[in-house]
Order: sequence, then C-alpha cells, then structure tokens
Amino acid sequence: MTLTDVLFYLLAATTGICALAVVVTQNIVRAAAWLLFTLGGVSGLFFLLGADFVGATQLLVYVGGTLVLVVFGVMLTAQGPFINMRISAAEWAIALSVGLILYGVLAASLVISKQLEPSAGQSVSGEMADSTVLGQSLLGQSQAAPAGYLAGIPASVSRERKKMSYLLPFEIVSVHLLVVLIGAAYLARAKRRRSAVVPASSPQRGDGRTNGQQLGVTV
Amino acid sequence: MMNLVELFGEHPGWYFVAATLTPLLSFVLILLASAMWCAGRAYRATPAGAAIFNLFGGEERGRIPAFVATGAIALAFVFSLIGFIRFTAQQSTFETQINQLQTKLHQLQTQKKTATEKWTHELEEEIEAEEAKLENKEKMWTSARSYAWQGNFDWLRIRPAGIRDADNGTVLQLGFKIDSLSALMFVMVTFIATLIHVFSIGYMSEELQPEVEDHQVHTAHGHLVRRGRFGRFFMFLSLFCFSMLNLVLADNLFQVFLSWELVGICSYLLIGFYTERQSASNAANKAFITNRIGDAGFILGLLILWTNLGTFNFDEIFQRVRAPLSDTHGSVDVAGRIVRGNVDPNNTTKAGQRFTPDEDGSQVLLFPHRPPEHYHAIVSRVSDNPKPDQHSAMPYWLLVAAGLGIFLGCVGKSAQFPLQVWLPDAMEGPTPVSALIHAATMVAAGVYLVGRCYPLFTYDALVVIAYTGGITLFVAATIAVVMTDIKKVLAYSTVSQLGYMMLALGVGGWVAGLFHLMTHAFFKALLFLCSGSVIYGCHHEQDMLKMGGLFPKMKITALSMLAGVLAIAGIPLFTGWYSKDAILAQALGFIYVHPQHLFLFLLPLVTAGITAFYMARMWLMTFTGKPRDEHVYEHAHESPWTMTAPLIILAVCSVCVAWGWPIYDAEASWLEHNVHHAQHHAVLADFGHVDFTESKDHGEYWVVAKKQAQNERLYAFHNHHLAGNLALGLVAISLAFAGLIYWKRVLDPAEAKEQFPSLHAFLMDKWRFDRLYSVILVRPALVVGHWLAWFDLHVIDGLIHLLSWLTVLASKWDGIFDNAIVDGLVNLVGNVMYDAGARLRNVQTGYLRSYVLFLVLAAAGIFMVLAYFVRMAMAG
Amino acid sequence: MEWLSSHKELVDGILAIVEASLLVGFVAGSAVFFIWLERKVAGRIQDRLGPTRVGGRFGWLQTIADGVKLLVKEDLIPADADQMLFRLGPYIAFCGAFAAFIALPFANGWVAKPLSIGVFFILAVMSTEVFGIILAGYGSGSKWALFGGIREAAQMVSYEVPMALCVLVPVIVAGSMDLNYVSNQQAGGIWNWYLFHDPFTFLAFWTYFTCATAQCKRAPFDLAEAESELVAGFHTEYSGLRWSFFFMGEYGAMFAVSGIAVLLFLGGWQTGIPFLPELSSWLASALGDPEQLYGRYWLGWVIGNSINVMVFVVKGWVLVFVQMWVRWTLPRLRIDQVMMTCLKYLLPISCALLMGVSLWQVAVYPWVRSYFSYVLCAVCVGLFAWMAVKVVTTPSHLPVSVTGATNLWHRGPIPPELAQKP
Amino acid sequence: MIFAVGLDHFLLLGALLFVCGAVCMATKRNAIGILMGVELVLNAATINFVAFARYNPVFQVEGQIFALFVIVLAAAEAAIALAIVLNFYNNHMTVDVDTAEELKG
Repeated sequence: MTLTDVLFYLLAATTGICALAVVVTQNIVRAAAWLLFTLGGVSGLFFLLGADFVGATQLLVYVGGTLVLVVFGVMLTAQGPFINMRISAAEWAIALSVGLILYGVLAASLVISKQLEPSAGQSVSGEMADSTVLGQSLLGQSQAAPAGYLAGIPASVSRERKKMSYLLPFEIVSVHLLVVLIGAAYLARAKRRRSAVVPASSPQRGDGRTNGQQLGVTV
Repeated sequence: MMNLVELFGEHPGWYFVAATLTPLLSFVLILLASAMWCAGRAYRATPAGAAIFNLFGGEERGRIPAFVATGAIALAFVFSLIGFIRFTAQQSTFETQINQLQTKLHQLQTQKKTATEKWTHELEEEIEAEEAKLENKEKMWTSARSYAWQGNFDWLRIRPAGIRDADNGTVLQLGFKIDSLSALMFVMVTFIATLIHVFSIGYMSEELQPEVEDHQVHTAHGHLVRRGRFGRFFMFLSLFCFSMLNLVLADNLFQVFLSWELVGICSYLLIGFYTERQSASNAANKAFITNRIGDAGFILGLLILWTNLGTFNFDEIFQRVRAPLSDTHGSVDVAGRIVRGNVDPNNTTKAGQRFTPDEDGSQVLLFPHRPPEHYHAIVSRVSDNPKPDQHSAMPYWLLVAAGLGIFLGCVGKSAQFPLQVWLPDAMEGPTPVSALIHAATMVAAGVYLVGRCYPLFTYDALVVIAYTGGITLFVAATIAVVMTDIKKVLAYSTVSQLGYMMLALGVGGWVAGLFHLMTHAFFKALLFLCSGSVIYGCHHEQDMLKMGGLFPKMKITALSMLAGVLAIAGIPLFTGWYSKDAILAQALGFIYVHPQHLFLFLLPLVTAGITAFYMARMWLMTFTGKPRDEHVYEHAHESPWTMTAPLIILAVCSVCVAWGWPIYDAEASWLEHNVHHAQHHAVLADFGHVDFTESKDHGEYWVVAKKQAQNERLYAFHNHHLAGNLALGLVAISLAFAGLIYWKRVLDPAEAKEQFPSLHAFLMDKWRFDRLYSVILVRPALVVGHWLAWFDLHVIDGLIHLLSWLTVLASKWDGIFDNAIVDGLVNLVGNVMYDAGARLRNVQTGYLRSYVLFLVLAAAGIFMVLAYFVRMAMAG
Repeated sequence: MEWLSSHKELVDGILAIVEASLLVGFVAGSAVFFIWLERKVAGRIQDRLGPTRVGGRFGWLQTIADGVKLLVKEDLIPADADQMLFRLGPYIAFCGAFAAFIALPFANGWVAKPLSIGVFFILAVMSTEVFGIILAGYGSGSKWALFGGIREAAQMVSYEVPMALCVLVPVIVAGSMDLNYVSNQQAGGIWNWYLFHDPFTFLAFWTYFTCATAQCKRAPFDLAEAESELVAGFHTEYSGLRWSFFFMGEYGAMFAVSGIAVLLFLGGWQTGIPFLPELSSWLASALGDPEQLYGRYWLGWVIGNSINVMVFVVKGWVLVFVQMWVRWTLPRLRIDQVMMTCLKYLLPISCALLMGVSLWQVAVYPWVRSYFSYVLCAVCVGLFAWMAVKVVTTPSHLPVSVTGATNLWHRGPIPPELAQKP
Repeated sequence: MIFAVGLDHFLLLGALLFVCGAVCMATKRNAIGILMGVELVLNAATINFVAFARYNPVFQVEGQIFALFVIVLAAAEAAIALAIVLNFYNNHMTVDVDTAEELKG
C-alpha cells in the first residue's frame, strides 16, 4: 500500500463516483460540474501514471475547451434556469441492467485474460515516454511499436523497434480539426430566419430568464 | 541564358537543333496569328473581335508572314553555318593529327622492314607506342564527336507489363547526330531554302491582294475569285523546312520516318496550293498516294529491323549488321562486312546455336552493339534470342527485304523508276515549291536516306538500287527530250539526276552520289527559279512553244539559267562536272569488276549526252530565236530584284560551290572531300580495296573475306579520266546537235517528230506509265470497289435487315414473358420485402436512447463471444 | 538518512504537503500585498492617496482589515441560486489559479513539481479557472452573474489561444517547455534574455502580456465585472469569504502569468548582470570543482538560490504592477471590441509570430542572429533610459493633500465664469 | 497483495467509466447529456490507452499518442455535436432528443 496506490485509489474513487453522479444527476449543469471532476480525476490519473503531457492536454482540451463548450451549449439551449427532463423508471431499470451486464462482461473478460496470462499487466515499464519522445514520434523521428501481431507480444518484453511515423495521422488530425472548425461555425451560425422570428414569438421566454439568442451575441 | 551559352559552347550540335526548330517556331507563330485572325474575323462585328482582326492584319494582311518565315530560315542558315564551321574545324584538327600519326607509323614500319635485327625490338616498341597514340587519338575524336555532336532522349517508352528494366520495352528516341554529311545538308538546305523564300516573296506577291482571280478555274460566274493565301504559303514553307531539317538531323530511323511523313504532307499541301484547280488537287493526291506506296515499304523495312535488331538508332543498327573494325584480338578481316553463314537450329547448346560462316549462307551474323570487354568479333555460336548486346543471327532474306523496303520508301520520295509518275505532275504547285521541294530538298531526302542507311543494304539490294537508278535516269531523260512545258522538262531532268545519284549509291559511289546530291541541289534550284522567273515574266505562260527570243528581255535570268544548264550538262569547271564525273567513274569501276552489269555504265553515259541535249534545247527554245507568240513576247519583262538576286547568288554557287584546288582537277573538289569524311567504313569494305598482307589468320573467315574483297574503287580511281572524257565527248556532241537544231535551225524538230510519230507519242505519253498504272491498278481497284459496294448494299444490308426483323419478333415474345413472369416474380419479392419492412419498422423507434441501448447490448454480446473464443484459443 | 531512504514515499508526501502550504502561503500573502498595492496605485493614479491610516503608515494593514471584514460578513446564498454550484465556483476558480504555482520554478530547481512540460501544464490548469467562473455565474441564478460568467468564459477561452501561441515562441527558441531549463538558457548578460533574442520574441512578449491581462480578466478587458453594465459580473451575488477566494484566484493568476512572462522572456531569476555565471564558475573552479562545491558549500548554493527567488519575485511584481498601472490608466473596452481584438488581431499576429520565429531559427544568417540580440537590447535600454529621463524631468502633479488645492476637479487659477458664480 | 495497483485496476476503472458513459447516453433525454456520456466513453478509452502505455513497455509511445489523438478528436466531436445541437434547438425549440423522431419507422 504505497503512496502511489493511495493516490490512485483516491483519484479512482473521485473519478468513478463523479462519473456515476454524472449519470444520475438530473440537472444538466450539475452533470457538467460532475463531469468536470471526472475529467480532472482522469487527468490526475494520467499524471499519476507519469503521462504528464497527456494529462495536461486532457486538462487543457477537456476542461478548458470541451466542457466550456458543453456549458455554452447548455446555456444557449436553456429554456429555464434548471433544465430537467425526467425519464420513466422502467427506462432506468433497462438502462441500468444493460449497463451492469456490460460491466460484468468487461470485468469477466478481464478475469479470463488474467487466468490466461497471469503475468499480464503487472509489469511496470521503468520509464514513461516524455513529451520529447512523443513529439519526435509525432514527427516520425522516434521509434514506435514493432510490427507484428500486437496481441502476440507478451508484456514486459521490449524488443527491437522499427521506425514508424505518426506524422501523417498528425497532419490528418490537424486538417480534420480545421474542417471541424469551419463545419461547426457553419452549422451553428445563427439562422437569420429563425433569429428574426424566435425572440419575439417564443412562449417560454420572457420572465427574467436567459435565452440563447441574447447570449449568442456574446459567445 | 548562361546555360544556353554553355550548351552551344560545349555541345555545338545544338546549333543544328536550333536551326531545325526555328522554322517550326515560325510555323507555329504564323499558324497562331492566322488563327487569331480567323477568330477576330468571325467576330469582327464586336469591337474586341475587330481589334484582334485588325491587329492581326485586317483585310490587308501584308508581308509579315513572309518576313517571319524568311527570317526564321535565314536564322536557321546562320545557325547551321556556325555549326558547320565549328564541326569542320574540329574534324580537320583531329584528322590532321591522326594523319600525322599514321604517316609516322608507316615510316616506322618501313624502317622496320629494312632495319637490322638489333634495332627491331626497339622499333617494335616505338611502333606499339605510336599505335597506342593513334588509337588514343581516334578514341578521343569519337568521344569528342559523340559528346559534342550527338544527343538523344527517350521520347516515349512502352514497356511490357512488369518490366522495369531500362533496356527492355519499346523505346522511341528523338535525337541528333551530326557528321559532315548532315552538316553539309543543313547548310545546303537552309541556304537554298532562304533564297527560295526570298524569291517567293516576289513570286507570290499577287497572293497578297485580298481577292485573287484564278484564271485557270472556271465557275458559273466566270473565273474563281478567292482570298489571297500569302501567309498560308509561307506557313507551309516553314513547316516543310522544319520537317526536312529534322529528317537530316535525325539519328534514328523512326525520327526519320516521322519527318518523312511530315515532308510528304507538306508537299501534298504545297502541290495542292491552288486547291480549286482540279489538276492541282489531282496532282497532290497522286503525289501523296504514290508516296504512300513507297512508305508502305518503308514501314515494312522498319518493322523488320525493329523485330530483328531491336533498335532504330543508326549507329546501333550498323554496329549490329556490319562486322566491327577490330576486336580484342586486333583487326578483323571481314571488318565492315555483312557476315553470312548458316545456323544449325538443332545443334543448340547453352551458348546458343551453331553458326558456320558461309559466303552465301542463309543467315546474317548480328554483332553486339554494346560489346563486352573481351570478345571475339566472329563467333561460332550465336544466342537464339536476339538481344542487342550479344551475338545473334537473322535470316539474310529478311535483311535484304528490309533494305529493299526502305529503298522503296526512297523510291517513292525520290521519284525513282516505278513511282516516278508523281513528280512531273507535282509541277502544278507554285514554282518556288517546285524549286524547293522537287529539286533541292525533298526529293533529295530519298537519296540522303539511302546514303544514311547504306550499311543496311546487302549486295543484292545495292544491285537493285543501281538498276532502278539506271532505268530511271534513262527513261526520264528521254521523256524530257520531247516535253515542251518548261517546268516539266526540269521535272524530268530532276528525276533523271536523282537516278544518277541512286545509281552511284548502288555501285558503291557513296561519296559521288551524295556529292551529286549537293551540286544538283544548287543548280536545279537555280534552274527552277529561273524558269519561275521566266513564267512570272511571261504571265504564267509555261509552254516553251509560246516563248523564244526572250534573251534581250530578261538578261539576268537568261545568263544565270545558262550557268545552270552548263552545270547540269557537266561542262568542266561547273559544279555538275565534278559530281557527274565521279559517278561515271564509279560506274565504270563497277563494271570493270562485274562486267555482267555493263548497262550500269552505258545508261548514265548515254544519258549524260541526252541531258546536255534537252537542257540546251530548253534554254535555246526559251531565250533564242525569234519569238513565237507576240502577245507573250510583248508582255515579257525581267523580274523584280527579290527574284533576280537569288538567281545570281545561286548561279554563282552552281558555278563554284564545288571548286577545290587545283580547280581543273575533277577529284580536288572540297565539297567532295567534306562528304568523304562522313563515309561509313562499310562502303570501303564492300567496294574498297582490301590488303591481306598484314592480316592475321582467322580460320575459315579468310575465305569469306578474300572472296568478298573487291576493289571497284581502285578501278574507279584509275579510270576516272577515261569515264570523264567519254562523257565530255558525248556532251559536246549533243550540245552541238542541239545548237544545230534549235539555234541555227539547220534541222527542224517538227521533221523529227513526223519521222518517228510513234516514238514521239510514246515519249510524250511518258512511256505510257500513267496509262499502264490506270489499267493494272486503278481500273481493277474501281471494279473491285463496285463489286464490294454491291455486296455491301445487298448481302450485308440484307442480313442486317433480317437480323433486325428477327430481333423485333423475339423482343415481342420477350416482352410478354417479361411482363407476365419476370415482373410477377419481381413484384412478389418486392411485396414480401415490403411486408417484412412494415413489420420490422417498429424496431426503429427513432429514439436515440433505444439505439444506444441496442449498441450497448451488441457490445456486451460481442465481448462475450470474444471472451469465449479467446478462452478456447488460449486454452485449447 | 536510513529512515528517509526507507520511507521515501512518506517523505515525499510530507514534502508535498509542506511545499503546497508554502505555495498557498505565498499566493495568499501576495494576494494581500497586491490588493493593498492596487489600492495604492489606483489612488496615486487618480491623484488620491489610497489607504493611509490602517496600520499606521501607508495603510499597510488595510487588506488585513478588509479580510477580517470579509470573514465576519454574512455568507448569503440567493434563493434562486443552485446551492452546490454556487459553492463550487470559487474553489474551482481559486484552485485553477493556484495549481499553476505547482510547476512554477522560483529559482534554479526550486519548483514544487519539476515538469518537462511546465509551461504547458500551467496553461492547462489555468484554463480550468474559467469553469469555476462559469459555475459561479450560472449558479448564482442571476441574469447579471450569468452574463458576466458567459462573457468571462468566452473571453478567457478565446484569449487562451493567442496566449498559448505566444508562449510557444520562446519555447521554440529554447527548444524545451521546461521552465527551469528555459530560464537557465537566458543566463548571462541582459541581452541573453529571450525578450531581445529576435524581433519575434520581442513582439511575442507584448502580445503575450496583452493576452495575459485579458486572461486574468484585468482591465481594460474586465468585461466580466463591468460595473457599468452588469453590476459586478459573475461575483455579483457573492460576499464574504467566497468573494475573497475569487480575488485570491485573480491575483494568483496575475502573478502566475507574470511569472511565466518573466521565466520565458525576462530571464527568470537571472539578474541579467553580464558575466555573472562566468564569475561564479570561475569562483567555483577557484574553490574546487562544482560537485564538491555543492557538497561542501551547499549553504552557499541555498543562499544564491534565495537571491534568485527574490529576483524572480521582484520581476513578477513589476509586471503585476504594470498590469495595475494599465488597469487604472486605460478605459474599458466593449465586449465585442474585446472579442474582436482577440480573434481578429491577436490571433493572426501570434500565428505570424510563431511562423516568423521558426523561420528566424532556420532561415536567417547565423551572424545576424548572433548580433541582433545585442542591437535590440541596446536600442531598448536606450529607449528605456530616455523614457526614464523624460519621466523624471517632467514636472508631475503632486497629490491634492500636498498641493493643498481645495477644488479636486480643478487645478490652477479658477476660470472667470466659475468665479462670477456666488 | 490485492491492493497493489496494477493494470487491471485501471482497466476496471476504464470499464466503469465506459459503462457510465453508455448508461448516460441511454438515460439522458437532453442532447447535451448524451454528449457528456460520449465524453465519458472516450475518457474510458483514453485511460486504457495510457494504462497500457504504462504497463506494457512495447506501447509506451503508442499508448500516449493514441490517447492524444482520442482527446483531440473528442474535442472536434464535441464542437460538431454542439453545433448540431444548436441546429436541433433552432429547429425544435428544445434539446429533448425524443422530439427528434422523424426517423421513427
């Protein structure tokens, strides 16, 4: 029971509980808050695992970017201060049972693989690749996984690596991001026709509540 | 820019490439300009269109195309002159050094013969040193030549699938190879072409008017009136010059063939320049079709060569066909010869098939054109799959066929005996065209190609060539005697002169033939231009019977034409003399060795006289005596300077272009020596004198070598003066005869006509060639065509109608079947599907969340299955 | 020693706690100091004295007093508010700002968690601050707060981008994101600072500073708490301790961004005095080889580093002061102007700078690169000197109390139309 | 001992997050809630990647690289999804996905 383990259990508990909270909470903004903690916990786990870069990226992109976007989405589509869409208990039951089944299956498969290869997973590689290595392998300079049937490589065996480039995926992702930027801007742009009609004739507006169109100016 | 300087500095061969491309450039320019003009003209209602229209000449499109084309060709002339000078300079330096070395070597060898024992080995060492030097120097020359004066690049490469090897697949190259022959040809062609361009500016001047009335075309409303085609004419001229120069430039047969066809189409366009004239278009078609016949042979030859030698490059072809000068074991006895032998296909080993040399064997030994480091030129085993870099064999008759095929192409182009019919009709084109194409350059292309491909021709092929030439020159000359159209006379004289050249090539007078090609180009161009000037002066009157006594009217024309006449007649010190003597001497030497071919000497000898006669006749009928047609005589006038200046220049050239020092020595012509540089060693090997005293013994090839060793050239050298003097005598006689008839009027040609009416008719009818062809070729073709048309109309169409009727019938039944059964089935399936869908649609709730649930379930299921299988795999 | 090595993790945990508390102390302390400083600066700039009485001179106890007041204030939560989120907001905001200090080296090797991607980490955690503000703004259940929160969020999210790009400029020059390494790169003369390294870093510094100011929602970009438009923005409904958390977060963030600027552009804890490293190394070599030196005179090392800390902190404070200066000097922008400034101007500029510095690294003659920094440094120092001279030689208006003028709105002789009025 | 943290623990956590995400997707009627579920699922994947990178030296680069790609693509996905949600809102005046049943069979 080392310090690392303690930290892991703390973070894991936070993450898991907050994830569950995301599921159960009805208020969407609170769900977003719980999600925040989940993501933060995950990035904490990354730091714990020594993947600083990934952790930082997780924080920057998810917490700083995605979540904020989500909250924007909430507020732009808000009809009341606290959105609340309940679903029937039956649906809850179904969803939960299905989820439990899935979790059981996953856990079971884990156990099976444990039985099959006892040594699997317990071997900690001494050093985590730091940001330099990542950058180099994104530029196709550093060495990456050996070719071959991945599952066939037993853990704790580090073997001769061949040069492999992630430059192309990197470029593709960047271009993809650009496309997304434009596409999102196009999709989300305020529809003239609608924005002309909506604020005037929208029944569920009026009393001191916010509406998306007003905020749309600010965002 | 710097690169260009380096290019032309280090590879002066590119001067010639530039010279080739300039006319093409002018062609393109004129073409684009006229295209713009037409576009503008179509829209000249709109301001923009009108602007373009006026920019590119408007209604009055002046002389600009002419200036462009003339400037281009003049530039080409300058380029090729520079190239020529540089080439000759380099060549002469190297050759003087080589000659010095050779003389020194010879002295040493003579010393060695006389020296005492104790000096011998030192002398031998010295000799070896000198030999090494000589070899080195020759190597240097060849490498320098290949570096500076050759070049090629793959134009297109078609490979069989899967082959990535550069040596495999079909490679068509574009390239240039300059030797003194092509350099001379370049200078000659560009020079004459330049003069002719200048001449045409004057001659075609009436095409400048927007509306030209063509007096020879009669329409319902009198004469045809059409737009002037000044620019088009020069455009064609430029294209023609380009293709001709490209032909001379080429270093492979394929490029030659391309430009060959281009030349053909240009001549077609130019002959049919006055399209509206029935005669002109007929002549154009005739020329074109006749050339097609020749080109069919050409293509056959190309195919044979490609399939057997796998290359089109001249050098490689020759290296493959002819034995090399020396191999690892020293000089080869059969150097430069075609080695024949028999291949025993049964006796094949890993090394290949057994090859037994035999002077009249059925196979020809093919030598590697990329020989290995150590190799023996004459081998006893040849590989059974012909690769360019190893010994192999090809059937002898195929080689002969290839040679004859290519020669057939040349026959068509140079209007030789069976196919000479097109050239006289080609005089329908404007006179400068006749001068340029049908005297100076295009018809020369055939002769030039025969000269280029000389090493390809076996002995048999050469004999055929020689006889073709002989027959042609005689036939044409005889016809020329009776012709009264001034241009026709010149046309036939051209044909017969070309016959001379062919004959010379056939009998081994390679140098003589090509030499005559050069000189003839000059004086024939001169003659044509003079005739053009006469015709122009006489308002397009070509019939000599309406001329006469024009001398005082057009002195310059008359005098320069006289120079041309004397030159072609072979009067000493005129260019024709040197070349014709050389040809006759060669023919004489040939029949010394092969007495059975006596005619090959007699025909040219006699024809020399005839030539002199009809040329004199033409000149005298045109310029002397009293005028026969007053109308023509009154209107006759001297041409403008643009036309006379070229005449004078050409006259000077045709007098002294072949001079050497001493002038009176027929063998001291510098032109001849320059041509001599380009001679392929195969010529000497076939007709030259071979000295066997020093040759090593190569077993049975000795016999082959000895039997093939003739020395026509030796005899030709010894009997040069005899032949020359004989010809000169004949010429003098016939000149006098002509003088008596047409000048002093002692004899009346009309009487001679009445004396032999049948002969005259026969000759007037051009030996009835056209009639013969129409009987044996044209009419049968027409008849067959009618049969075929009938067959097509009744049988084939009938069948097709029957078929269509049957189809309609069948499709009716098919329609019924379709509607009843097929559609029924399809509808059934469709209904089933529809019902199934109608029941299954309920699964598609449209609720996102239910879909997600399905997904999750699916994931779970997949995981279960996977886990199961993995366990199975791992455990079992 | 045995015990330490055997219970390494325990020691690490304890050390972590100690470091954390140190940092919290620093942040809180600096916040206290900054609040006081801000009031003084504001006062001076507005020709006031600012706090003067509390704690005797300069009112140095003013902030403490405020703190006490805040502690005893009633902590009220609006009825319409979302309790949880309302509570959550300030903590997240504060943590976001505070976590930045984990990777912020105060001196050579003195950093809570040495990270190879320090600056990236700092940007990341500081980007989480915005979420707290959104929650606060939303959770308050008030229109003003919501507007403020949303505006703030929009502003911070968009200003992060050019800020990160500008940070990349010196990172490219140094070839590392490790702040410790970067500032060690700038050892030696002042011209070694990346500020003077090449024209792009020079411009990048100013761009970065602008973005950082906006990132800390400082004026002239403080649209989140624009009193004139929305009462106090996202913390309208807050009072007492929660409210003070926001301010600690804000001042912490101010120091953090200034610290980044110092480390990346202004040579970190390097004094900028020429030939100091040479001197010290010479000293070291004179006293023996460095390893032994650290072994023997580790105290000296600690002292030197403490000096470094002072240098660093002072540089950071100077930048913070500049931020305050700007705040009280420039008028507030409109929100659309704020967004436009970021998206239309700062973003392209920073992209251009990024490309420019890359080109500079690869495409410029080495000798140009080697001499440019000297030239630029000389020019800047000269300009600064000239400015200083100007500032000193221009007569400034002393505060009212000193001039003794009775009319705060009017200085000098009273104009006649006023004089005629009774 | 069971408490010693190994690969399995991370995998289990990942599985938990995955299931939470899935259930979240299945139970939220709010489009944005579904989006959150997606984020959870993606995070589960990321955790697994990084854990593998840590515990299997063969993948110590790939794990992180793939995690990075997942994060980036998740951001892109969120942007697009929100844009879609906004459109959805513009068309339906609500973000209740149950109102989007045009595809109902």
